[in-house]
Amino acid sequence: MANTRKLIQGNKACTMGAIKAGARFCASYPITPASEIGEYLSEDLPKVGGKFIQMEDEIASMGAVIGASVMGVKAITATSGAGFDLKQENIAYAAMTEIPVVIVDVQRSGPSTGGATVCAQGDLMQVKYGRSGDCPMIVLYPNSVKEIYKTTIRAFNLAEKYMSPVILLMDETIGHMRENIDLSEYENVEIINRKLPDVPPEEYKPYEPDAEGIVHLMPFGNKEGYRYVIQGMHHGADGMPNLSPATLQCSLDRINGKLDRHKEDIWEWEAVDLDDADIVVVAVGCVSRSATEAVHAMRKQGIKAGLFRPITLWPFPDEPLMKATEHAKAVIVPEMNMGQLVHKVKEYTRDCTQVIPLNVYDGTVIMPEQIEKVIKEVSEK
Amino acid sequence: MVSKFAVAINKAWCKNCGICKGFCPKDVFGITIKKEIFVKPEHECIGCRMCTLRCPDFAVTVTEKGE
Amino acid sequence: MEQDRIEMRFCGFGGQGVVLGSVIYATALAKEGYNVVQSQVYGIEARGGASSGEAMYSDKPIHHLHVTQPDILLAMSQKALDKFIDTVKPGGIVLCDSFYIDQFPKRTDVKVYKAPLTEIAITQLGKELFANALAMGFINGIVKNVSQEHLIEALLESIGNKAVEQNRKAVELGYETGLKVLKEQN
Amino acid sequence: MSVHDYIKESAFPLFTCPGCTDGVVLNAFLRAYEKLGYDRSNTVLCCAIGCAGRTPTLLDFNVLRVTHGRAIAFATGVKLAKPDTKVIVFMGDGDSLAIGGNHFIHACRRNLDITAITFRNEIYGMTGGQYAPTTPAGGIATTSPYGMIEPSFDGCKLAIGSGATYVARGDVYNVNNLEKVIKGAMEHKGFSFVEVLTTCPTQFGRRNKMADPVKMINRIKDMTVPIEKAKTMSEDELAGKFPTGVFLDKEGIDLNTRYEELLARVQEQA
Repeated sequence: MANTRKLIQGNKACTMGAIKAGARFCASYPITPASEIGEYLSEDLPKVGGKFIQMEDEIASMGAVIGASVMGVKAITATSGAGFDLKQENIAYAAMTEIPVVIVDVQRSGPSTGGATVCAQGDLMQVKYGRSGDCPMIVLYPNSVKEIYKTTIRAFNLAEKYMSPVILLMDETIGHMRENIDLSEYENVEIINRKLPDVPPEEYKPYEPDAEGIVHLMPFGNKEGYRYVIQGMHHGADGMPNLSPATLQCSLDRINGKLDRHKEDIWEWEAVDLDDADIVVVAVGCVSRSATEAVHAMRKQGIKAGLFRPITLWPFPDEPLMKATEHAKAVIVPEMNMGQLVHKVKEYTRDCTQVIPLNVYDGTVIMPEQIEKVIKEVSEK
Repeated sequence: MVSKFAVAINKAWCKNCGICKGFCPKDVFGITIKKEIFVKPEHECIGCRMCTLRCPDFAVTVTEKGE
Repeated sequence: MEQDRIEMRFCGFGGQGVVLGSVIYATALAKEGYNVVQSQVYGIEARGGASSGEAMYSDKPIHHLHVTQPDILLAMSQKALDKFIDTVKPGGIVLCDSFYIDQFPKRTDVKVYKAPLTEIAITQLGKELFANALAMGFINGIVKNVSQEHLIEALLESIGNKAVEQNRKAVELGYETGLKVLKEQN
Repeated sequence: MSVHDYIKESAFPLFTCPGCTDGVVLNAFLRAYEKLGYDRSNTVLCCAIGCAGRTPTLLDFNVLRVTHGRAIAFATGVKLAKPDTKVIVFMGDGDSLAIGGNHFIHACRRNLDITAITFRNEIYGMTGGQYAPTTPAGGIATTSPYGMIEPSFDGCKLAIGSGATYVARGDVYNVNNLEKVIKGAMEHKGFSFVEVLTTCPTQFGRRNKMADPVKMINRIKDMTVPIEKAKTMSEDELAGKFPTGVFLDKEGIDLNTRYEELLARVQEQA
């Protein structure tokens, strides 16, 4: 059998997934450890007729990708925590105006400049809560090079399907890692494109949702004569500014409700040895790989450990987590920060279940042995 | 002499800022005691249309009679 | 293979191309059909100090993120050797460029092979630049975990069309050096 | 067609204060647009926050109204995504010269083929009268109660220095010239910039003894001098004056043209 696997870097896999998903525009600003994404796209987008531009700052790059998407061109930008801070205002704009874009956050150690090449998982809360107002967000969090490729495609699909920005959260370690992977199974992967209006221009209300709660925004520059305003103020179905109580509530319900309503479609998670587990590890991103090894090692020693790994971080897969931890006596949450995911886990586990945080934030990745130690301690109690 | 131009103010849009009156070369516009701008009945509009260009509210129109 | 996963570390000083070396070797291992994870740890030490790249391979899926206990360590500088020698797995293999290293490991539980890689590159290939490709061949001459064909392919893929013949020669020369050292030392 | 065919009558009366001349600029833009015979299906208006930024939403166009200062950044994506689109950006002076200054100078440098119009009313109006980077020396604002001590920005000089290829100034007194320079800007291939002297009777006027909208426009009339005449005047005579007309109209390869060349080159190699 021919060896169809290739050694590919995580950040490269992201760009390959983006192009596969139909992205034809990228605007970005250099920042370690995400810079390779802009570099690869500056080389590869022109080959497929797409464009890359390095904007003057993070804010501008976020604005430019939304501008491109308004014209109907799928667009992506990439940054790291400190740059993500700057992108927030325009990410909120995309959420409010329901423009699909994909934003990659390859995390590094923060706050502030922190450590550019230091692995950390400090942005778990920022990607969801960093913006003003009740701003909805889809955040996906792959843990391998292959999964980055697949999840980038999924990020675009969800963005177009639900008319929402989607954040692809990554770890420095996975972004810079190379793994040999076979992508041939994704050759015919489903690519979703946004729905266009099904009413003539004179009847068109851009922000009138369909039965599924989704708006159909006609790309600007259309020849069919659809003319409307896209703007970040609260707006009614016609898109015009409107601050009436009914409109405000309606607009917040619409942008948040569409994700809530379709959460089961958006949720993705991995279960490792969960069926009879009485000790459940909940981990995301690179830490989940160490957790997988730890769980396998514990099973060999007869300890009933399992792993629940949210791949969709936001909206948080609360019901699946509750089910996964229903019979657990303890839940261990290893993460490379001072405790973020653990709060969500506590919220969605039974009060009688012990939730044990394992926090490493010295820049070293959490190794399987560190998780194994906690599992053993718990199992011996 | 009666002007051959009809001057109209869209009262719903006019904010009575007085710009049309302030720059009219023929004194076509008047102002009431309530500070409301109006078109004088017997005006001598020459159709320069500067009022329509300077009205910030798109409220003034000048048309040639019989147009 | 006796164990689940073989870990390799490539270290030296910044500019010797050890990270690139780890990518090349990982590519060759991938061509062999193994599951491969290549990675590197960045740091201020990457410039001038000890620089390091890593590769892991296995027949099974690899979840591990970083090399912790290398089975094979290539050291291209004294500083890098000193930094990583204690992490080598007992029974592991340590390969030293004796051009830059004169204090060799005192550990008795590892096998040490040495050759003046950089000197060979300078005297026989005309440039220190080729020491990296030479080291790749040297590793393979000792541990023989990839085919020479795959190693050369991997090297050429990563460097493009630059000095193809000399690089190919460097890998071959390194390989022969490895075989010779192995014979002499065993 | 008349300018009224391009406005959303349902959105009128304009939200602006009495005597605010933002609408005068819109009117001049629409006249220029109509004369050029452009197609609205090929046009995107970009704007952002503040009074000037809101006005285009009342026009019957595709309008992308974005975050404060970022209109040019969004417009960059719009223009690169669909190069045949006519993009006109409407900004306030704070929008373009303060918070959005970085985007402004880089769009000039790139010679992005869009038209940017800055409404220079010398104040932050919508937020309640704080000083702008254009507030004149000594000008009173809610954040300069003792008078403005900072020098002000000249948008035209900034644009010229940053690489724009068409730079002009108009004002709301000389509305025919305003229409002419906006028309010239839209016809131009490359980054075209028009700085328009406008008036804010409510926030600037009232605090600076000019609450009367007519008085404010007369001030603009006194402040401006045609470029041709300015060339004959001494530095002393020009102090405090704003030359109006076209400062610069030169050819230059715009970003999209360069990009199309790049695409052709890359795809030929492939």
